[in-house]
Amino acid sequence: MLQREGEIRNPSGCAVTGVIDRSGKKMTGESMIEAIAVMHDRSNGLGGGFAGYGIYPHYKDFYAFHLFYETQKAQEETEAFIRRHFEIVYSSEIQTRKLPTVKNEPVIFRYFLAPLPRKLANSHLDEREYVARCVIRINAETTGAYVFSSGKNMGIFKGVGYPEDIGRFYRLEEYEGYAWTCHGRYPTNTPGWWGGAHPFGLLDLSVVHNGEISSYDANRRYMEMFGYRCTLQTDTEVITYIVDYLHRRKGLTLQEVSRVIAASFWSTIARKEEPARSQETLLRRMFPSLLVTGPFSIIVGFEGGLLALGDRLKLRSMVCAEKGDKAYISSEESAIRKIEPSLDKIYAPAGGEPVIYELYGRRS
Amino acid sequence: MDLYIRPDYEVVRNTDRCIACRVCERQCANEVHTFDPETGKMRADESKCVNCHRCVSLCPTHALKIVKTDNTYRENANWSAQTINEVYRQANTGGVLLSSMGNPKPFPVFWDKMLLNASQVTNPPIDPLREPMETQLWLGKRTAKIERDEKGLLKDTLAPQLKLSVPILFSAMSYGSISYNAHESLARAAEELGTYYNTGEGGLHRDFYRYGKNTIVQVASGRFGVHKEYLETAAAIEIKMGQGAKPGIGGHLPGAKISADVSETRMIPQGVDAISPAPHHDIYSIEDLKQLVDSLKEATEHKKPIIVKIAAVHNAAAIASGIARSGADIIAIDGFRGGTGAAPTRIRDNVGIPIEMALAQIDARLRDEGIRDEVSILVGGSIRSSADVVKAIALGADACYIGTAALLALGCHLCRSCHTGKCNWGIATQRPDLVKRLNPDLAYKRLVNLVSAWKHEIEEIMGGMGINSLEALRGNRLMLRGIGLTDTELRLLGIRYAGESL
Amino acid sequence: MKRIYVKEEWCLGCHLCEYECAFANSGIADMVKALKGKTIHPNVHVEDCGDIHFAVNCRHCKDPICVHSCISGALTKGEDGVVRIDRDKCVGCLTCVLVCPYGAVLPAPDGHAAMKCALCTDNGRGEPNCVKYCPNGAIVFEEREAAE
Amino acid sequence: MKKYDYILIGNSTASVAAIEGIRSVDPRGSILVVGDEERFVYGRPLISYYLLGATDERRMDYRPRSFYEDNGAELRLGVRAERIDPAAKTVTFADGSAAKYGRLLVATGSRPFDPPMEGIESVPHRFHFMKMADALALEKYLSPAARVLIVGAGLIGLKCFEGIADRVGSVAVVDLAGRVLPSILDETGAAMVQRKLEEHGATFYLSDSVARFDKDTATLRSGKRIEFDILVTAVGVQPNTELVKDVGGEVARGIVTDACGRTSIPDVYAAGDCAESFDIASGTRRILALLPNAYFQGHCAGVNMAGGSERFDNAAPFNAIGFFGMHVLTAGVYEGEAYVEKGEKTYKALFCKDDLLKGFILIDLPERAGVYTAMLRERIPLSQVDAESLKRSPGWNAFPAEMRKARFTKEV
Repeated sequence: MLQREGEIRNPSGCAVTGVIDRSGKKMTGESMIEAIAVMHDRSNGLGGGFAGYGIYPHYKDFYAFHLFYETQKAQEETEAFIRRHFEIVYSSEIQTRKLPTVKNEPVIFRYFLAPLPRKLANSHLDEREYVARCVIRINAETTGAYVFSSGKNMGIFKGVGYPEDIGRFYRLEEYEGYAWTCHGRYPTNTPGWWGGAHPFGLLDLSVVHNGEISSYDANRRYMEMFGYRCTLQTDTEVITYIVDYLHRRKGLTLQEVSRVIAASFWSTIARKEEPARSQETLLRRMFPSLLVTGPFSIIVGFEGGLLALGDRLKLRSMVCAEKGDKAYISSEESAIRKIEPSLDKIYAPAGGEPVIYELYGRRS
Repeated sequence: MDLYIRPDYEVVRNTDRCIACRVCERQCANEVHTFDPETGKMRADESKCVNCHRCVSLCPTHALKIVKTDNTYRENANWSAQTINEVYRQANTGGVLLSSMGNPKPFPVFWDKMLLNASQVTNPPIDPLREPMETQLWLGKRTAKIERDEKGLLKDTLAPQLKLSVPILFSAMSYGSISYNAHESLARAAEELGTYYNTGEGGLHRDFYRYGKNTIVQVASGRFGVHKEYLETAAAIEIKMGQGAKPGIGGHLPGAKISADVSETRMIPQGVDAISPAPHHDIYSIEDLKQLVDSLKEATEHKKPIIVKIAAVHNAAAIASGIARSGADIIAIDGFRGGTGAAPTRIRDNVGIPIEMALAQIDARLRDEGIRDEVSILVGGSIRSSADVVKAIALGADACYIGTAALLALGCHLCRSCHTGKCNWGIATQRPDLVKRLNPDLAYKRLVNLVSAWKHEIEEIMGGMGINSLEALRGNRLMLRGIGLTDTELRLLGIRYAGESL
Repeated sequence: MKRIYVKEEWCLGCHLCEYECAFANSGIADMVKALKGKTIHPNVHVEDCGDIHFAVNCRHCKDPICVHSCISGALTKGEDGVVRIDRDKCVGCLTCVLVCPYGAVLPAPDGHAAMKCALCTDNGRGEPNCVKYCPNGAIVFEEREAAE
Repeated sequence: MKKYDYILIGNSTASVAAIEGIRSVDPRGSILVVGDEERFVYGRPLISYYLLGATDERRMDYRPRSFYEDNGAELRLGVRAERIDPAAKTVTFADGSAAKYGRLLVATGSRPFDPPMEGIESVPHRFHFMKMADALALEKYLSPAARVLIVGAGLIGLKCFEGIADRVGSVAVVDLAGRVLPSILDETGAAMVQRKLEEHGATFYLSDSVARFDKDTATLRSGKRIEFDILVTAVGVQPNTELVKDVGGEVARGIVTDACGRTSIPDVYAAGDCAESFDIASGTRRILALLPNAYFQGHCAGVNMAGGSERFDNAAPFNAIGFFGMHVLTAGVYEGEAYVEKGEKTYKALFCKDDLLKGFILIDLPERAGVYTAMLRERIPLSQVDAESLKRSPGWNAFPAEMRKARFTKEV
């Protein structure tokens, strides 16, 4: 019998793409749907998803949780848990469009939440850590419930199907954000499960990933020392946790995070100028277990920007492009050309070289 | 000739091939071979033979072989010939049976019951001849605060670490138990390979201070040869609490092996047996260990990592947890198949647990407690090949100690007679005429060759897995699958059975 | 030129080199056939002195006194620096044996000539057999600088 | 008149050595070699081996046939040098021609010397035994029935005996001395050699001499009469020193030279059996009429003639001589304390004085004899080595490790 995400490890091949308007101007999800549709053949209909940033301006101070429920009981248990830890500012089922190509959808809910101040104070945790732990706990412990988006002023929309169908299903042409990422999935050994689709998110971090990492269990077992639980057993999940851990909890810059995940070879580091040489050496000495090997190209969405990163051997394709204030990242150039035929600049970043596009004025 | 015990071996000489060159006679320290001038032929007294193969190896016409005798007692599945002979031997002498090298009994070898993964289709294998393949690593604590200087650059807040270019170190073998030339070979090989050798508890000969940056010095219960300069010269200091071949037992170097040089190096009298006690008499508890760790750190200005070596015993995981919290930087675990220069046979063959189980449990335990970064894990005790190294690292080790394999590279034939001090290969002896049989110019290259070969194999295996750095292999247990293992064994090893998918 | 040198600290006195030399120069492909039941007459010999042993071969001197002393022109130093003996010309007077300071030129067993090491250039081995088979690297074949 | 940078008078060992010496310094200078024998250069001591059948005319060549051409030397055979003119630096040859030289080597060798013997002119078949021509002449008369009388039991006479022993009917050897090889053997050694020769048919008349010859009969002083068909006289040799002596050069028993081979005449050198050497064993200046010595002298002279620098200052007598498989190796002088090992068929006598090995006799103990020779030639003090071990057995194991290191770890 086939098992689903979380029961066994599930690597997959995929298409990723992303766009950001660095001036902060909003765009609907439409262009992303068009772009990912071009790379139809990189998916197999077993998963697609999107992340939009700046899409909830009216609730921007609240954590927007998106949940899948498979059973009524799961929803009841989860909502009880949520109520014990958060003030629910607003909740509703997410509006979707019925499509013949998208089947077996679970119940999909959205909540805008604020941590209960007293509970938060008693936890002696930083607010974001408090929220992250709640998310991990629901996902690890509540059968049939899954939090698939938990950031502020951003949202993840995903499911089983081709990504362009998922986009229509979630009516993303109706959302407006300054940045979008999306993902088409080609999982290799499961039928695909809604929770297992990409992007994977924690707080405002979202990750779309194309590849199959060989370091998975080394990364996972290391991350689980710090309270993360890799319930999905997917690459995207562990990469998200690594970025969260290093960036949010350890305070590394995204540049530094990239030097851990896709560290330069020792031989390359030895040829670098100071201080890069000693800084990168130090990062590798501190976090050797967070080196990610095997093919991957990822787009990390975060509040205010996108990070593109490929493995250090560049075993997966990835191109970046710019046109005016807009910047594009994609597995294939064709997806970018589809939505912006005339570009100012297009290039393929070297393996292991991070590309960070941010809103003007923001420094990660 | 013993009335009760017949020789275990027969020296078989093909007289058609023997040219009576007498090399066997000249090369046998046990005086097995003699030339009979009357007949012009060679003779052998096999009661003295330890089956070290020196004569076999050097015979230019391949006229010699040593075979197991087919002289048998009446068949008995319970009382093997060896068991019977051991009873005779003890009845003869009233003494404890002594043995050398590692446990030879047919216990399961779990390395051989684990299979490795390789990439196919979804994830490309990496060709180590075309792409960089990293076997470099650092040993020590990895817990560090993220602190930045005024320019925003990260400060190096790490405790001292050891840099290795391969995940293989030469394990502790003392000068005294092995020869000067063996030590020189290990030291030179460690230097060339960018790794470390370990003095064992025999101190460090003055001549080898120049290899200090590749030397791990041991502080053992006998405190032989320990002084300030010794500690300062080393790259790291290892506190030896136990040894896989003889957990719970101290050491005993016979006076015959204590030459003038050994005596000076160990700071003990010449010709008198050197006894290291079973416990450190200043360590009767984990908090005492912490004090010694702290003392050694203070003595060396916190510049050197401290290793604590223990034998793999039943409670190893909990002990390791205690060590990880003692301030030690590295834990070395020695499995029950590990070698020794001399151990009571019953201890060697019956005490301790396999390194595979100890490693799996210790790694898991330290992760469960969130303190895996407090220490690196070194494992030893019969690491026989690059595949063993890869499996150990995938189980969770940082690097491996090799002892027996290193000695084999030097020419050891595992006759397990080190305790007699008459090693015909010049390794486990202090007799000058035998010591000179090990030419370090050749021997160190053999060690370099061995480790280089293993390094290449590790690179190949890692490349096949799609991994291009050892860091991504460490603890990557999904790369392992068990075969012929029970559910309990799989659970303890933390791996799935062969055929179970990802 | 490359010459044979012995490292006396590593010479074990096993005398294997003598047998390997005798074998190499026997012209017989099988060592047993070449040496069994025979007294060997190697060009190298191991000197023993307690625990000290060292093999002595022809040094192929730059200014070879054996060549200069040869009454028949049988001994020559080739352009490759190898001192060789032409058995055909040698009358076995042993003047070379008398003058070689190393004792490295020896009477041939037949008594009609002298014999000496030619670095295995004359027996098809290609490299000195004593060097190849020394079990402890005590005999080496290499370039070294000249003595004072 | 043609001018040569180097003219070498004589065409034997010393001359060949001189060419090799000259060419080691000066690859181009012109060389003329003149020799009075009409024969390509050969090792003179080989003539007995020739008669013995151990070599032949082809194999006797001392150097390859291309030697002179390869070394750019002009060779004129069958030419005798009559006189030299040191002022004009010319040599005049027997055919009346002359040549100018830059540097001249006199390597004229020696000739047999027979003391006056009564009636010797009545002997029809008498021979010397120094040159190939002598051997070839003698060979013509060898026959299984021939009776040979050899006068002189020195090296020449006895080697002649070995050469002809199996080709003639009988051989008688007469010598004034009381033992064979008196110049190189003590009594013990001489007796062993004598016995060996007697086993091969020699009849010795020692401490005796020929009083009178009468055609095929020699009457000895003792009154004994020896009938013979062939007479070989090997009593003595005389160095050919006239070329130098005639123009006032310093000549004692032989031509006097310094350690560089220079005679007292500017630009004239001498080497070989015509010239003296300083014998370090006896401490005296003497002619060492030995082939190796001729080579060393010739080579040294050649190097110095060509402007190089070489000294030959450790001459000593040493002989390797064999009779019917018995090898007699000797060197130096037999003075001082003797160390003797006498075996049934072997004999070792070492003579030590002033902490030095002064001489030795080795009969049928040839192995590593050169170690003793080195001790002697290099004047290595016995106190620096394990003398007892060395006496028992020649070997470098008797030397201290540092001496071995100096000799064995570098190119020599």
